[in-house]
Amino acid sequence: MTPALAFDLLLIAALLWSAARALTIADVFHAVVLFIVFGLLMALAWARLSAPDIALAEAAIGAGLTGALLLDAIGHLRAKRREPEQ
Amino acid sequence: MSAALLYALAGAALFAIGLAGLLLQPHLLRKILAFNILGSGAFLILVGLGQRDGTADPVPQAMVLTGIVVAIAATALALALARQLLDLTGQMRLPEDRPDAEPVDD
Amino acid sequence: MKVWLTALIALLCSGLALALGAAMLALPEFVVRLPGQVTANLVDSGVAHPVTAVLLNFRGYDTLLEVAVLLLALLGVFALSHHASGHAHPSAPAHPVLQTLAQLLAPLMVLVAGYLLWVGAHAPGGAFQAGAVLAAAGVLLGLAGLLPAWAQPGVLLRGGLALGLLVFLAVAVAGLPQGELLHYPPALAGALILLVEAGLTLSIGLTLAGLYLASAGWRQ
Amino acid sequence: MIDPWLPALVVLSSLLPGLIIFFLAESRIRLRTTLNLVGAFAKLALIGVMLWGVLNEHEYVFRYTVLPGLDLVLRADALALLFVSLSAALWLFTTLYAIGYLEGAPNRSRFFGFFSLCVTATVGVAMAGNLFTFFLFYELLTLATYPLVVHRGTEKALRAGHVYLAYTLTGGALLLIGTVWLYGLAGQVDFVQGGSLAALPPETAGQLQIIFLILIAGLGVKAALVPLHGWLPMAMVAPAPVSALLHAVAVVKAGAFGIVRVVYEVYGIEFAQSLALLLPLAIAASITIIWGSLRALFQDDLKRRLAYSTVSQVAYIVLGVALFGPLGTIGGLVHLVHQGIMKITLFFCAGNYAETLGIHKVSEMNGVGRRMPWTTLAFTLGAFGMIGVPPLAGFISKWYLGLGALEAGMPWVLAVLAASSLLNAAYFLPILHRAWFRPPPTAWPHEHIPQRGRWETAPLLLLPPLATAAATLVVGLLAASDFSPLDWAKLIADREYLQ
Amino acid sequence: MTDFLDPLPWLIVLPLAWGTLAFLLGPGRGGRLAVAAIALQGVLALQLAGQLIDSGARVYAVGGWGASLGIDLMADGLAAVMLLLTQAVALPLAVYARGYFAAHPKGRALFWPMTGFLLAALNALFLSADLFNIYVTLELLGLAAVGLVAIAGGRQPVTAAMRYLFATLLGSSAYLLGVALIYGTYGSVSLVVLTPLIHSGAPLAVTLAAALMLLGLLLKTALFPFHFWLPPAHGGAPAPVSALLSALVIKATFYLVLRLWLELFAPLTTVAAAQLLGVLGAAAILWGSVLALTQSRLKMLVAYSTVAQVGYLFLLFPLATLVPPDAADSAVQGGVMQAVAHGLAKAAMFATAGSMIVATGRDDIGHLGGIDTRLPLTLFSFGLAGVTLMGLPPSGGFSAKWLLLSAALETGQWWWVVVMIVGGLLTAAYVFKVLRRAFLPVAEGDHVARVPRTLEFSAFALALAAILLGLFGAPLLDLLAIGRAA
Repeated sequence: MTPALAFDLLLIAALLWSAARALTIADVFHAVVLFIVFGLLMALAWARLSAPDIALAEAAIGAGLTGALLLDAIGHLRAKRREPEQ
Repeated sequence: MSAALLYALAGAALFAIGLAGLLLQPHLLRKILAFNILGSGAFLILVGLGQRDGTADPVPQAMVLTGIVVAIAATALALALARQLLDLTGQMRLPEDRPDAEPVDD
Repeated sequence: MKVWLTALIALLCSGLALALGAAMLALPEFVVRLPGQVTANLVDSGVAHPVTAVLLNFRGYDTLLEVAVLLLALLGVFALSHHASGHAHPSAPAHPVLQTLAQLLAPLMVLVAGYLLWVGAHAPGGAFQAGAVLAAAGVLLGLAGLLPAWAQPGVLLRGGLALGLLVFLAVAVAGLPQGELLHYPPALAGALILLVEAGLTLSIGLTLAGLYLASAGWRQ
Repeated sequence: MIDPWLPALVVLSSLLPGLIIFFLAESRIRLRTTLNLVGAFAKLALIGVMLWGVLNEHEYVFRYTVLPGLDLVLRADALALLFVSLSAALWLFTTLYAIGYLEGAPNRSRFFGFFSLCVTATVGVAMAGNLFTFFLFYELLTLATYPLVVHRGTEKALRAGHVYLAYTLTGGALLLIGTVWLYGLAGQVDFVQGGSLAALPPETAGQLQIIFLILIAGLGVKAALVPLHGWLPMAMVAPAPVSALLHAVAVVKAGAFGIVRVVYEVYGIEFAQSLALLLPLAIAASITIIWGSLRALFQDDLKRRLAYSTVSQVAYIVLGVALFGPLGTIGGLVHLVHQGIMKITLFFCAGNYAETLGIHKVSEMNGVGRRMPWTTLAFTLGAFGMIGVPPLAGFISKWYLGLGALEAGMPWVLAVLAASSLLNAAYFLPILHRAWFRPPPTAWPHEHIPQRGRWETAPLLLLPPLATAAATLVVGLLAASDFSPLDWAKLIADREYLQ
Repeated sequence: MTDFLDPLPWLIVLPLAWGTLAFLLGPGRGGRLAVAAIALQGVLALQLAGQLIDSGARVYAVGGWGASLGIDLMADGLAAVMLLLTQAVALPLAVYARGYFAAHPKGRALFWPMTGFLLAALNALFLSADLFNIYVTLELLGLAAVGLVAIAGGRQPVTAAMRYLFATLLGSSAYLLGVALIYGTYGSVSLVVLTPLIHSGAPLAVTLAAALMLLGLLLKTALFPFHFWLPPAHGGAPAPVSALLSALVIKATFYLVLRLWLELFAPLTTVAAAQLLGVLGAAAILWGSVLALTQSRLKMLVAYSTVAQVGYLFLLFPLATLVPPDAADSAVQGGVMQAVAHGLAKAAMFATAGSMIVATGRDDIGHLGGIDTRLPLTLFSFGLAGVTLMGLPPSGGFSAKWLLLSAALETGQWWWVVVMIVGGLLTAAYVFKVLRRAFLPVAEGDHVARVPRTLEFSAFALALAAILLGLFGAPLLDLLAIGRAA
């Protein structure tokens, strides 16, 4: 098979893996990290689909901003957990 | 078959994974992740099928750009709700009890 | 959740995936083909980059509504952070390193945003990417506690948030006398689109930053 | 030309006052009374005009298309006017009575508001020109009477209201099904003399029989045909004027009148006969007559006894309808009026006993004739009328029903009539005997209104029953004269059997 | 038609504009602006309806490009009816909301901008003839609705909003996947282009797309068994919001189901599928009514009544699919009439419920005593709305029931007749459950305050409209017929 095809298959495998893990892994923080990875992989996929605009947007928004939001939410969750229950 | 179709198939798989996660995961953050994965799957299918004959198609690409912005908007709102719920109930999952059985506030 | 229910859902989802796959592999030839039409009309669209042309001209109406979606989400986040009990981050004085970093990076990012906006007319890029970069700058400043005064809640900030949508609406309506909603005269198309994109970049940047900062518990 | 608007105006003449009254402050008694009376007299005047017209072969029709193939039709024909004039006249009396009865009671605006709506619905039912219009006002009647039944707001009243709704709404649903089905089969069937279904292809006969059954069941609920009568005795918790209205004019009559319309002007008497629908109807009516009278025998509560008497008396109308032949028709139709006048008298009197002396039970009525001679006189007239003593109103009805039975070749009906008359006597005469010939108790159960000079009770409570009692006598004595209910019923019968 | 004052584009632009301006004005401001603007929208909707009556259905190419490259808007009778309904419901509710939030400031901060966007989304959705553009309007609508549910904060509403958000997002994702499949098959998302292309022999992808899109929309319409999210969301929101959601938002997705079923996917519809929709509708009617009967909170009762009334809408599918045309017509007329009547009546009902809650200070059916003497007009309005829901004449609800019943008998599907009759009786049961309580005297310890006049009269206007619809329904049906023949 051509290297391009091999790369595509690899990328797709990585996509599916990261997606599945993000939803199943025990710790939420790891889940979010995996999701950010997934976002970056998506950006790659878009590049492969000759859609550079989407790749940019996905990297900036999909992975970047969403990731930031999620991480921040986790921080909030942790802070909450640490508080004594009122 | 073209690479685009390959990615469309991957999109189908992602959609299914996301759907399962959205329905099965009780934790709100995971539901939100699942929703994003679900959306990415749909986007891949839109562009992938649109370009299955190998020619780049700006129309679905533009649609997906729109979709991504809509998705981030929805995600932000969902997260805000989840935080609010965390503040009010102390946990990040939907209470399964009958909501109308809950005490009325105000 | 009950095991059998879990199993059932899993089964249904995989079934859906398979059905989708089967359907995709059995597709006939396209009936309509748009890429050709896009390139054919690119001349009149006012921009050279097909995606931008679709996004702001051919299907600009989608984008108009989408900007409203974005603003709406921000409204929702505001509404919630209105009643948020005080569980937000204690906004501690930011770390000096972060502050200097922000001071260095923010202007640079603004430049990058401007470039992306400009290049969007003929190459990948445009209002959304630019807005995202701008938002990153805003978030950085916010975290560093360096947000300028006008970015504090008030009519100025609201104006900035609403600007993009208002400009877009104005341009859309301006087309009515000559033709339909969002009709750009080919001669002016380029300028109008740039105008709209400039407004959008600012508002999208502010909105995205706002989404982060507001939901991150910054009082609005 | 104003003609088409007359029927609509008759409806509005009580609808508008009602709607205005809803929003009047409790204290605006004078304005409220004026509105009520103006409405009542206006209605009577309009009816007078139309009576004259109809007598001269003139018809007043108001038609408005609600949906394609669905017209709202108000028609003032002879039959309609028979019922309309009865309602309008008795409404006037009942309003006066109610004003006296509810003096100082709470929520009077609400009461009189729904009271007017109730009459609006009744005249609407009377002048409905097709099944849809009839159904419309039939349901409005249910909605307008519910608040009157539960007016007292006690648990008992609410329960009664519940039962009342359960029965009447179900009846309405049946009526709706029958109507839709019939419209699907025959298009919109207006009420026309002689009916209009005979033209349908013979293979629809089966369906028509089922539809007839459904319609009669739906109407029988309000007409309180056994076994659909359960709500009527319970509704006795309502204030006396309401009971009077429900029994004499509005609800039960709406049901009976609907049966008249269905038999004569939807199916047509001949066609109904040919479908073999009349005999079952006659049997149902006869059973109701006997059963109602039997139950009445064993009621000590005065109003309940009257209620069961209503059950049996209204069935006379249905019986008359079911007797094939003009004489039976005349008997049924004239009883529609006569029963109304007699029954409302009895309920007024019952109300007077309760309001004046706190008497609710038959066993408490010893010697009441000496304390309240006028009321008791009215009651006596009403009772004799019910029994069918000549020359009172009831006698006329039964006479024609009997003749009708012979004409229709159903002699066994005579037995039914005789038996029910005996039973009537058996449950009325003891009351009269107590009232006139037993010595009064040392103290009345609860004397609300003391003797004031020659007034044994409040004037507004006394005059209406006296008037209606007089009427029972007059319509009986002058039955042969023009414009008497009998004369009018004859007119209708002639027109029904014309073709 | 390209003059500056063409009502069609302005119906979308105007609410977007005033929504944004209301946001610009600041928290809680913009109520007066909203009322004025919505009144103007009403005029525009009437003007558009007039155009349709004069010159038939319209297609409007945004930006002048036209399908498939550009986006088309389309205005036919059905769209016009829904547009009229939307403005007709929104105007009294805006008046109501000003009074309500004056008495109940909780959550007023961003009500007006969100409502502006909500109405824009509705108008845009009704006018859109482009599958992807419809997706965008759906998201705008969904997020606006969720935001409005959460607007007042509090444990129950926020929980409800969260549930609602996931439901609506899942629904629109399924719809989007369907759109992707359609585009992937034909290369276009324009209804105008696609409708002639789809025929009974369409590839699997199209069937799958149809199923996904319809399922997604059913989820958003809260058809049984997808109703789980609706009662808490509609029952927990502030009264004006509940009214908007129950009256309009679920109608929007129903409208799409109807359009797709009758037009785009008509060649793919089967009797079995139609009967299935009917069965779900019947289940909704019975289940929703029974649960409404068991509620102790007034707004939850009204919300469950919505679950039930949505069921009636779906009875039209078995009555309109693969049957003689005249029966199909009266079924569709009945369904649309039901949508309109329920929109008006349910808005009135939620509004009156809100007034009663403001007056008694609690959301409890057990403590409505005295309402009849203190708020007679409100109770009267509630009763009128109830009459429509019960389907008693004369009312829009009755006209709808009549049309559906005749269609059912004409096509010999008597079992739907039974369902409708039983549903009507159950409706009467829960409506009177409220009324009989209101007729009781004030219970000791309770006190019933008066409420602002605007609350009473705006609700009354809605209820009255629902009744008058029964007397003046014919013109509505004529309007509906425009563009339906094709």
